[in-house]
Amino acid sequence: MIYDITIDGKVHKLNMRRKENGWQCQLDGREIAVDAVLMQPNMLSIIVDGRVYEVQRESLAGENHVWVAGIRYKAEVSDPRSLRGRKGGAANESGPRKITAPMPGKVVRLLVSEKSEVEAGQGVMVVEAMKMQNEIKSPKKGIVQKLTAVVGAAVNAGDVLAVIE
Amino acid sequence: MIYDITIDGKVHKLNMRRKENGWQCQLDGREIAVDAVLMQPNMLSIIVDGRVYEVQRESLAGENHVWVAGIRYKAEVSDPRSLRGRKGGAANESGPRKITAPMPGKVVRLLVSEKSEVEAGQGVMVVEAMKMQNEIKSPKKGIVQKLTAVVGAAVNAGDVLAVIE
Amino acid sequence: MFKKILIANRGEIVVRVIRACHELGIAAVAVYSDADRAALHVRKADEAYRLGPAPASESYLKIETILDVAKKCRADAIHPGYGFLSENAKFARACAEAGVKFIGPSAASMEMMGSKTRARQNMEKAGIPFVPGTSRGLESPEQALQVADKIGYPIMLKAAAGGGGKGMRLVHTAGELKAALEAAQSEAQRSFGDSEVYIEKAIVNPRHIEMQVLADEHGNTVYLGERECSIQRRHQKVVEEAPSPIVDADMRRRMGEVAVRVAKAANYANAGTIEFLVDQQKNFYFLEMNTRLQVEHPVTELVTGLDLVHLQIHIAAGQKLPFKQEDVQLRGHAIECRIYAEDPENNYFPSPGKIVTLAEPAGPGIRLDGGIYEGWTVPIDYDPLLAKLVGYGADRSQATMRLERALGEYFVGGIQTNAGLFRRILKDADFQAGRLDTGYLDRLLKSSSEKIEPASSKEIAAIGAGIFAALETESAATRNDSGKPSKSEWTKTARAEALHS
Amino acid sequence: MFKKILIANRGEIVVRVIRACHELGIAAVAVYSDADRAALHVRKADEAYRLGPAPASESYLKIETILDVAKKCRADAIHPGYGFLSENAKFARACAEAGVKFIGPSAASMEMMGSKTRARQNMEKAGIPFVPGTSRGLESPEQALQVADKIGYPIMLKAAAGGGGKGMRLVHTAGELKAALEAAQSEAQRSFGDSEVYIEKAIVNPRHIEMQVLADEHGNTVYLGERECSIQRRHQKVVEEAPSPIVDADMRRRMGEVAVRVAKAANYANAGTIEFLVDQQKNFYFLEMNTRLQVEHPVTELVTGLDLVHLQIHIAAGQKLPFKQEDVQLRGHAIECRIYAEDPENNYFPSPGKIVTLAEPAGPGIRLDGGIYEGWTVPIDYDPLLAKLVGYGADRSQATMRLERALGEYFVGGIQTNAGLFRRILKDADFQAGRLDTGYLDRLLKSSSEKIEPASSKEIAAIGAGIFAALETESAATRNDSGKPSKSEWTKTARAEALHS
Repeated sequence: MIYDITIDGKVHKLNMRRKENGWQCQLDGREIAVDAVLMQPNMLSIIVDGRVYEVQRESLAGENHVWVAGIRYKAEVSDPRSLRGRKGGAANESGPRKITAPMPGKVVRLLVSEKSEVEAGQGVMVVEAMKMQNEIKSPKKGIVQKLTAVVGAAVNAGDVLAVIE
Repeated sequence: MIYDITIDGKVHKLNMRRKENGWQCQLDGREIAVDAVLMQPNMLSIIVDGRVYEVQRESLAGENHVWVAGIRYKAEVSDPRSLRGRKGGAANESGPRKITAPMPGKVVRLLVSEKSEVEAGQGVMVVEAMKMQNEIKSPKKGIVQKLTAVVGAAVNAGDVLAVIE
Repeated sequence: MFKKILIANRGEIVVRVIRACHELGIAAVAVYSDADRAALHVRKADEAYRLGPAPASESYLKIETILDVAKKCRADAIHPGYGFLSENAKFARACAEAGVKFIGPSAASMEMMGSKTRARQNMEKAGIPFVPGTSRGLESPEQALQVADKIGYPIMLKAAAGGGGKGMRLVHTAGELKAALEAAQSEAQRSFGDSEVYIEKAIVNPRHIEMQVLADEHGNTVYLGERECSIQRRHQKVVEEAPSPIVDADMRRRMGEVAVRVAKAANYANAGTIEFLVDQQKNFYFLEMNTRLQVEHPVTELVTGLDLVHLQIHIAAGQKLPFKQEDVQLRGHAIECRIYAEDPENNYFPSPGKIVTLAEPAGPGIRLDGGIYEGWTVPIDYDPLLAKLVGYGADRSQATMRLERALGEYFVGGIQTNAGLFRRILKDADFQAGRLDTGYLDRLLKSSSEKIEPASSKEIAAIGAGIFAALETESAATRNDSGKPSKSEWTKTARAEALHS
Repeated sequence: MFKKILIANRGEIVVRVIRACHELGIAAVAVYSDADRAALHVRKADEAYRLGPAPASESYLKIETILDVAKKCRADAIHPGYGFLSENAKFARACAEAGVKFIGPSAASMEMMGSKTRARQNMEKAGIPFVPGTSRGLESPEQALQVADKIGYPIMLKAAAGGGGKGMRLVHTAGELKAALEAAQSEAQRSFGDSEVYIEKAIVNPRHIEMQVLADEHGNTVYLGERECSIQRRHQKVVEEAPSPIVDADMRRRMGEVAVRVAKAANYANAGTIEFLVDQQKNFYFLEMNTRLQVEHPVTELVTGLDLVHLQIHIAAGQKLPFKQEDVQLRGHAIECRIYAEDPENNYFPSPGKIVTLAEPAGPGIRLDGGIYEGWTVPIDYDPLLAKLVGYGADRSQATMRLERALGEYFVGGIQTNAGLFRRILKDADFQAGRLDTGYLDRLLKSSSEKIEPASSKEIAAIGAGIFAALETESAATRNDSGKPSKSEWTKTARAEALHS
């Protein structure tokens, strides 16, 4: 199997095939023998050259993460031969940007109105969760094109709250 | 739904229907309102009249168990309307009795031979597991009709080791 | 002794109190809101009763509903935990009137300590050292200017009914004072329905050190040593330890004796905590008294070998303290980390949701007081404290190393936690040297944080992600054979490959 | 200090030592057999290397393979754990020759203590009280009869190389002696390759109490208090505690001083344990010395506040003991339960297999040293110890209650454990009164055991079973819609109903 794997924004080429006790991997051209056992549904034990690693995975707000040695990495896996693997990509810095809810909560206050101008980092609204009020900031300088959030409404992680043009 | 439920050998009639937050149960004719939530795949939290119970289930060597408050109960559930629910039943005390392996292990010694006579409680063979040698005893007085166990062979829990006639 | 105790709270502290009840042979009753039917504190209780909908105002703060449950289930005492109704004198009084023993001080003691100005007035009478300033609400901006001039800038404006940093303003010059006073008063009015604000001299880079006291209902009061609680974010404690790295036996005795005088002046019974500000010359000033069990009580339990909740229950049952001051001996060192559901990489936003994976540390010198389990969904309605991880060792360095080891074993998957923050603190040179004050954590968080990671971690992350994808491809292929669509989001394209190739 | 330690063992003790290494900043290397690739001790290590197939003789007992791994990965020390090679003088010597520090005593000390008769000869010279009898192997039945006559029946025949009850016979009369001697000698020959058997006076209903010692390589030796280990089944310890309910300060000092003399006579370094038999008049007799860390070391750690594995490592690195005898202070009480994979309801047969569900206790006063996790398959190849659950409290009764509480929180589903046995012991009046001897557990197990169960438990079991069945019926119906057959064995007939009705 061949994958393009993006770890914290950097793309790695991984070519792997099954072998006894694990996988023979070619990572960015380098051969690595990997002894791997799935110990729990989301936990792999990996031994490479005698070194032991536990790799945990989780999905959170639409992102896939892997954890190694207490550090979280954003991970995207795609098959270079598939069409789906090619499309998409990061949002364009210069186009409109969606502001999404970073966690489930309740919109308690809007700090700007539609069509108003905002600076990068300026507070756009306040979402409350777990007894804490959290200011949601604009990712860029621009105009508030759309403000879908409504005061008092419950939101889920990933819901679009506003669009900045 | 109507079930015949056998707990440690005693049969109970359970008639249950869904209601808000749980089930309305009729157990052996008595009405019981049950607030039940499946918290983990094998664990139910039950509240009856304010009393809290955790019910764990497990399957072990072909038997189903439920645990309540640290006590294990053998549990069989059957539908009185189904054919399968009626057949089966405990082995007849007076007929031939199978001796099955109580745990996985290795047969290390036979203590009797085929066709020999054994007393109830007499050792028939020794099975080793986890560094301990465990004598498997005859459940009844009789003749060793068949000795399927072979010295040195690995056995799994539930495997038939011998039949006493 | 009580036969049945109702615990009017939620989360880890209820689990803590249930354990104490079970250890004393007492039945434990939990209460829950609709958001908490599946919570750990309900699972662990002997009995549990619904209070109402998720908002605390409709459940955990409903005095009458809670007392109704207590009467119905015949609980003979109520433990209030911390937060919610724990420092509510009205609740304590209502319990007394309902004939249910409130496990804590009297309503009168609570009221005396509930208002900071009233507490200061009483402490003044008792000759307790406190931060210079007024002990009464300010009547005018002019009075404020006079007082501030006398004690010298910087000064601190504080709401009498305050807490959690609300109604508080730091003022550096006379010019800022008037506006700050107005702002503090209006914030105090909004937050507590009481605009009373007073002045304290601002202590620069103070430590926050508190003293645990314990008093029975027969006039015996002892202190159980201090806790260093200077590591805070947004006035919220994050790491606490006992003993404090700067308190020696003499200072402990002096602080402890003051704390006992405070408690006696308040006619205090049960467990309580006297908070002090400590300046750089190690002068200590009375700040306030918390009239309940503290979140961080485990560190005191570990160094004294005592169980504070057992003792609270014994005291509430009318028993005398089973030991004297000279019997209290400290041994070793304990450090507590408050594990919150919040995302350190994302501005510490709260992170409720389903705990998909949970691996918890154990072994020598580790105590974990948790309120969570694998498969549980952390609700959005309450405070984000998930668990308290405490490391104990023969000395501070062993406690630190054990805690670090335990953090390495801890994994909460599906939601984010602040566990990574503690690793950073424990590795920090200032922390290790005990150079702490209430500004410590903000400074640490502002300093650049390099991810401490072995060179190979990223490679392993890539390989791991690839293997997860490959395993899913294989099992998706199997599942597709049986006609069932697979649902995982892990690798859409990986599955696409399995189907196309 | 060492940079990397290889732990030549498996299971919970390896996890225990790995934790100590991490707390000291030392890399930890695990080794494993084919049956243990997925074991917890491999997961927790920094490095792990395969030794060979499952049988211990082809893996954990392979001295050369282990030393090869140590050299290859550049480990500078080896911790042997307990069992396997831990008391193997040949292994200790091989380590020394390979330039890898063995964390334990010298091969010479081990050899002196490895043969019980040799140990008795040496202790005789050092003036240590031991059970009357011979200190040399019996040469003939006639000699045995003479000695037995002199010391008086009942007497005990014991294998010099013995352990685990093998080659042991209790003899009540002269008439039985000759046959018993032959049987003991031939069993000793079979089990240890050494038929040497000696005589000891049989102590009726003795207690088994042992004393922990610690010696550095500079001649400093201290004792760390005793452990009461009288609760045994088949000569296997099941429950241990510290301190012993019958040992007071004076007796502790006397036993401790004897233990130190024993250690000094053996030129002992590192952690070791001197086992004593104690008769009903509290006379104590040297029995043997265990030249390694004991399974039950945590109870000593909890009451002394020391970490024995840290200290073992420091000592092996050549450091001096960081404290003196008078600094060792006991506080509180600790009791350990050995959780075995065995089925108390089925004649204590071993119960290996997959751990489907695992709920572990935590909270105040609870230490859990485990070697298992949910989803792991306990192999059939090794000893059935899964974990050690230890309760600590201010006194024996608090430790007992906490342990009972923790056992209530413990659940291992999919395999059987002896957890229920401990509840029975902890509730037993003789246990609670401290009336223990090595016959205690057999007596308890012979006495009738009523299941202590609330009246409602059976009903709840029935309702729970019904709900599990109903939930499966519902989800089976859903799955069947999608064409996938369901596989569960829980309720065949329940599913039948769903399809037919």
